[in-house]
Amino acid sequence: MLEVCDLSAAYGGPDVLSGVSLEVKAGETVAVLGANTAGKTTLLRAISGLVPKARGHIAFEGTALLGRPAHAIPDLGIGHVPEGRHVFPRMSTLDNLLMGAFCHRDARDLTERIERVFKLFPRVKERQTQMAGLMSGGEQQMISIGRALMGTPKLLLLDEPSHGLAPLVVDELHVAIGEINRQGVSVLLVEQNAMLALSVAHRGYVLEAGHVVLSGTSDELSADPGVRRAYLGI
Amino acid sequence: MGALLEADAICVTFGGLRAVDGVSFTVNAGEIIGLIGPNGAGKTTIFNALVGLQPLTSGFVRLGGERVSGLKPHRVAQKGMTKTFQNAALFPDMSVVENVTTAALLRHDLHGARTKAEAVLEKLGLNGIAQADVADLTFPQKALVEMARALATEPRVLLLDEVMAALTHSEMDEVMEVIRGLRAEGLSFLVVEHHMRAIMALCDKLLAVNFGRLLAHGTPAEVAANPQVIEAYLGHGAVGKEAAHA
Amino acid sequence: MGVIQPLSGPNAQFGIGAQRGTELAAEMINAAGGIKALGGAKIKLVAADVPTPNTAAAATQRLISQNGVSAVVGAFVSSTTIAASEVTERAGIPLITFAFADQITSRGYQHVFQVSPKGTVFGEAQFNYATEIAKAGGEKVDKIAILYEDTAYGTAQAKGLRDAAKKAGVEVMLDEAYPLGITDVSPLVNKLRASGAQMAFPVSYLNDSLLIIRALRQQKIDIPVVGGAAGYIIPDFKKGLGDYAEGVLSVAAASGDLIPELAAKYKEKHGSFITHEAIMHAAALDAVAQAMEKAKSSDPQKVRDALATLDYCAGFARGVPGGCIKFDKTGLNTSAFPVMVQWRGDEPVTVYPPQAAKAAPIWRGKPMK
Amino acid sequence: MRSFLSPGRVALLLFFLAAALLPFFVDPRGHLLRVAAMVLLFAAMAQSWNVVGGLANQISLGHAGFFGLGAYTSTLLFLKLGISPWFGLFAGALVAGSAAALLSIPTFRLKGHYFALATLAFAEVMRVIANSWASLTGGPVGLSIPFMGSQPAYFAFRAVSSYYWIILALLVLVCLVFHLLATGAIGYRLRAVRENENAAEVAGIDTFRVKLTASVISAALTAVCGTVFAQFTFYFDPDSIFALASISVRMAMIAIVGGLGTLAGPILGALFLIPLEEVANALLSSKAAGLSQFAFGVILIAAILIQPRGLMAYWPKKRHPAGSRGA
Amino acid sequence: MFQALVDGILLGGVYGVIATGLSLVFGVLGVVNFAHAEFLMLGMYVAWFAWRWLGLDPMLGSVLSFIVVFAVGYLVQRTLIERVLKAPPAAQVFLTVGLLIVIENAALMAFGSEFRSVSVPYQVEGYRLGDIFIGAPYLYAFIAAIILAAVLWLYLERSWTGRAIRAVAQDPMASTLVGVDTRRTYALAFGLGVALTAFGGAVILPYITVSPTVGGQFVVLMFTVVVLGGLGSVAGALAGGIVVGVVQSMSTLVFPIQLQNLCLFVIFIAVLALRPQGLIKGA
Repeated sequence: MLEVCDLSAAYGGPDVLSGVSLEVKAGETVAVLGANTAGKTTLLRAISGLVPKARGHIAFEGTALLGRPAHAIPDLGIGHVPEGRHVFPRMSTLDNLLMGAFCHRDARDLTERIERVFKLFPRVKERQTQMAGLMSGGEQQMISIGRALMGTPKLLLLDEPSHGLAPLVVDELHVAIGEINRQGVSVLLVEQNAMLALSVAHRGYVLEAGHVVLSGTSDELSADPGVRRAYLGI
Repeated sequence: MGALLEADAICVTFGGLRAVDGVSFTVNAGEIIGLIGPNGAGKTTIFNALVGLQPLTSGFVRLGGERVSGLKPHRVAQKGMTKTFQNAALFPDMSVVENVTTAALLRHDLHGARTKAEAVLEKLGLNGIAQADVADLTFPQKALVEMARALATEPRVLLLDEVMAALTHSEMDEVMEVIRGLRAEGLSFLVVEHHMRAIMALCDKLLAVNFGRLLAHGTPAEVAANPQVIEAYLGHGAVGKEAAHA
Repeated sequence: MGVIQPLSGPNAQFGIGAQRGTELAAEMINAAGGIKALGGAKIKLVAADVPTPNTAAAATQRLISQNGVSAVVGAFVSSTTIAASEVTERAGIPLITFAFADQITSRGYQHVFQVSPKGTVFGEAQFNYATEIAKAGGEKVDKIAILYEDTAYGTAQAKGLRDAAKKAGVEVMLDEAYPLGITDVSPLVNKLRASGAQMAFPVSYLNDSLLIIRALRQQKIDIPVVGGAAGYIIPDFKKGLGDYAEGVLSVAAASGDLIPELAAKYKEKHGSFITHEAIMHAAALDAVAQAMEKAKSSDPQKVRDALATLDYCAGFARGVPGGCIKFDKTGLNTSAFPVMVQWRGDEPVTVYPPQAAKAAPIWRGKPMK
Repeated sequence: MRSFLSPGRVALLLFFLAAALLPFFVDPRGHLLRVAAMVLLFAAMAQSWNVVGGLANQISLGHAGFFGLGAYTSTLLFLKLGISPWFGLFAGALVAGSAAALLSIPTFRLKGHYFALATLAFAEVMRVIANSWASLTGGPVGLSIPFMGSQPAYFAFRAVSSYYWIILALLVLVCLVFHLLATGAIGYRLRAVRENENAAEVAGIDTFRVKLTASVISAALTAVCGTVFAQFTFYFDPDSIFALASISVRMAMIAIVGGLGTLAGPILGALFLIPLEEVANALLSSKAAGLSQFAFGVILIAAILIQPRGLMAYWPKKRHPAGSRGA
Repeated sequence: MFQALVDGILLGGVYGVIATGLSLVFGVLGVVNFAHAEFLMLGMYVAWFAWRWLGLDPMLGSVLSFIVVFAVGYLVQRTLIERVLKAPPAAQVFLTVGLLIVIENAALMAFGSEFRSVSVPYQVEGYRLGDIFIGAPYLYAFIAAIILAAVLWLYLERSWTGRAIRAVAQDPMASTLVGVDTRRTYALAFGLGVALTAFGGAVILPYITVSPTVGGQFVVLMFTVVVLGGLGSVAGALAGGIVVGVVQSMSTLVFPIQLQNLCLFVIFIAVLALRPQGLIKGA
């Protein structure tokens, strides 16, 4: 479904990604792990067309993505939940969700799509008229994911969804991500929280300083002492 | 009081959100203390609060027994505490030596500051790139130059915010060697670092934070074995059933 | 001959009118054979745009040293003229202007000539003529309002008004300056209404004059308004106000009906009636030409001397009330006096004082004898 | 900076030499010399602006306020108390410097657009005060420098060349001050503040004091230019001396077109723009009103779009010509 | 007193709409458009010519002003402003200042310097409520301004493009991620911003004259309104407009009219210094 081949990227300075290759198959959840500056976020941004200087090859269902304007990518069926959530702070929850369907603004089933999001995140429904910027981090994360789902993506890019959230909320999200995947959406999940990510994902890649250093199924990676060492130094 | 740096129940609130919530700790002369915690735990906010970039909502910071909370950062620097920035906030239109000279002006006239800057660069092994434009530096070089700039203010306590991010293992070893050398001269450090390997090897003590609160403190081994810390890092499930979260 | 006028910026409208006057005068002199004493030499105009006083000094200097002008005519705006005169005086070049701030000829300068009466004299006339007309109409005025824009011209004329009112024992109920380019005059009109004044004397350029008249009409205030030249007597006043212009009185330095044949020529050329700034600047140019005839030279110093002793009562000088140009020691035209004009149809008509009037004034709709 | 005679310095010295020799080759009372004097004066004004605009990267649109304060202070001292403008010059600098210090208190936190707006309003306040306070300032009529022949002790001369020398000396002085500021300790601090205020604070720099110093010096120099301008043009009024377009913006524009934050930038900018404007005025103003100003605006836009770093960017140089990257 | 209050509110409503455009441009593009008042002037000229040639009342001509100036603004954004969106503030400030000079002088060359004014029947009419007089043109302009403000609010709140404009203002990156073309939205917002101001210019034409320099009279006023309401806040600009109108009107009760603007400037600097985010917070 998604194929990334020999991807390199830089923001003016030295390469942040160099020669990264990975793939996501239909129906899969794939985790990308790595330390803070390993290049995980850049990888997702490159897929979404936000890194103008990316080189290499990215294909989604056979369509080449590099060189395509960023705003034309969601329409292909890729939803991106950015790091730091990036909800529209001075819009209501409902307007935030509606913006997610911007590519499909003429679609008739908008109410149904909203209902589906509400079903996934009942808490969002309770607070649908509130300004998104005033809500808690967890709620914002749910809005951000819900917004991406409004575009009925085939592939969902999730960038650090558990970042800075309380454990209970992380649990909730974790369940939701599994549910989304079960509904047939492929997921590419970037996480620092390695164990959480691997517990949801089928497979995973470990990035270090812009390179893929390890890859394998979730079980393989969970058992790998290298992963533990990379995170805790033990 | 023996402690060189003392944080006493410091709190920082951003519009209702408690980013730092009653954190207390001390740093003694010649100590290297590590500050660890997942992203968004409040580490950088703690640093900013210590040096005066971020006003405290409550609590105190004392340096050498003297209260420094409430002072502007340049006054704190004059008292002997400064920090580096997470993404190397160098002055981009200046050369390396100019960057360092600017900071050395805190305690020297222009001529003295130049001499001081050269000495600091020499000490960090950066004299080869003294005349280079900072825009042309690699990331590790930038981190070192920023450390040099901070050292040029002749601090007693230096706060390092992820200087080793994106360094290779051998580069990391070099930087750690430099830090140890400086400690031998009596300088104290508080370091935020993601590379646990470096932190474990470098620090005398660790402070672990999450959600703006202190989770644990103690020797690196103690802290690394603390179930709460492991959970904060790896997510629960990683430590098994015994780690029921509170 | 140098001509400096504001051709761009907020006063461009007046500058362009004034420049057309000087062009007409020059054409007529040239058509009549140029300066005869200099073998029929033609007058050549060198124009410069001086939108602000800052540019005036530089432009005047350029005319003097690059173009070697014998004299400079202009500018309409008082402050610009003062700036230019500082240069001409130091260079020993005569400057003839219509601008009427008092300072122009009160500095003891030798090379500055003012063809019009001073601003304070205008203010006095505005007050005196109006009260006299009112008196003839059977109305005694003892409370007035003065509204003026805070420019050199406005403040000078307001001072004349104030002093004249004091002399006549008339109470000034409202004495208010407002910034040039005021966008909303309703506070002004509110104050006017509250003041209980019987007559209002606004001194302003066009924008504000339109706003004031309209606001008065909106609020149904029928206090007579006696304008202070500038905005009140140019074609656009009528264009802007339409029928509401009819009957509005204003003081003026000159009026086309004093020189009907020259006014007709101007109208033929430009399609609108000749404004007082056009007449006065034409007269100024005419006076310089006469001075050259008299001096038989175009040397600035000799032209200046000839101007100082000039007594010229023909051509465009007849358009200046009093009919002559004759300067006193300070450079002020002694024979000139302001007139009162009143809008009749598309043009203002001279209605006061009687020795210059072409028609009787109308006071509150009733014609006077 | 190692060798004293770098090509840049040689060019600058040659420029000053040529400027010093100019009066011997042109008519000493003529227009050309007047234009040349204006070039030098505007270069000095732009250089004064450059201290704040270039070194501290604070975009001021209100320097006409200081310029006018200088002109008014010296002229009023002379007219009311008979004090020579030579002393008035320093008094004006003092008044403008104090005004800058006062203005710094509410504006020092502001950056970019906000700072530009606040300074713009400051100059407008000055203009309104000068216009309304007629008993002191003469109001909208403006002030004339009385004509009294040649009296060097009172800053009055017959020949344009005398003013020219004074203005040239002023330019040299302003450039010297700029150079000392740029290369001295405060220059380091200013550049640091410009590039990253937080990092500068942490590196021990009192950012408020640094900015205050720069703006006071800049204002004082601008005021001196104002006094000289008043003496040179003999007349000014509130609208023209506090003008946004013809003073504040032009000062900034000359520095920007020449090269923001560089020593030679304002000189280059003035050499390029002032004669261009003069030619445009002489050729175009009688043809179509507004054309010369229009051209002026087009040049400004073109300069920003084509080379935001100014003409100095075309000067071959080994390293960065301290650009205008802000934080 | 009440008279001044009513005058101030009537005036302020129009100021609000005029300044809303400026605020919208800043809010979405992050550019302070120093040339904004020049689009007011253009709007006034369009309405004037519509009155002269087509016999349209300026209240109707304002729609034409809106459309024409929108097109001009869209083009200006795509050709000029777009190129400095990421440039340092200095470049943005001077680009728009250059634009100001160019537009003003282009108008001077095209239209001449004379003051033009429309004449419409209600121009000299007024209403009387007890002791309070309301000039008809002021009232009509106020009503037009309120209607436009309501339409704008509906557009921004309810339409897809309106929502997209708000989204881009709040988070351009996230907007791109949901498929909004930010470049197009920027141009749309700029066009809309200048068109709003042009509309405001057209509806005040019955009580004001237009000339190439008319923009200069509104520059500081506009910025005061916007800074008061919080740069970038549309609702704030409307409220700020009313506040400025009332302050301006009330200040004349105490101070000479000459100092009317001085009061504004002092407020302006004080607000910038104390609360640069504006006094009135809003969406």
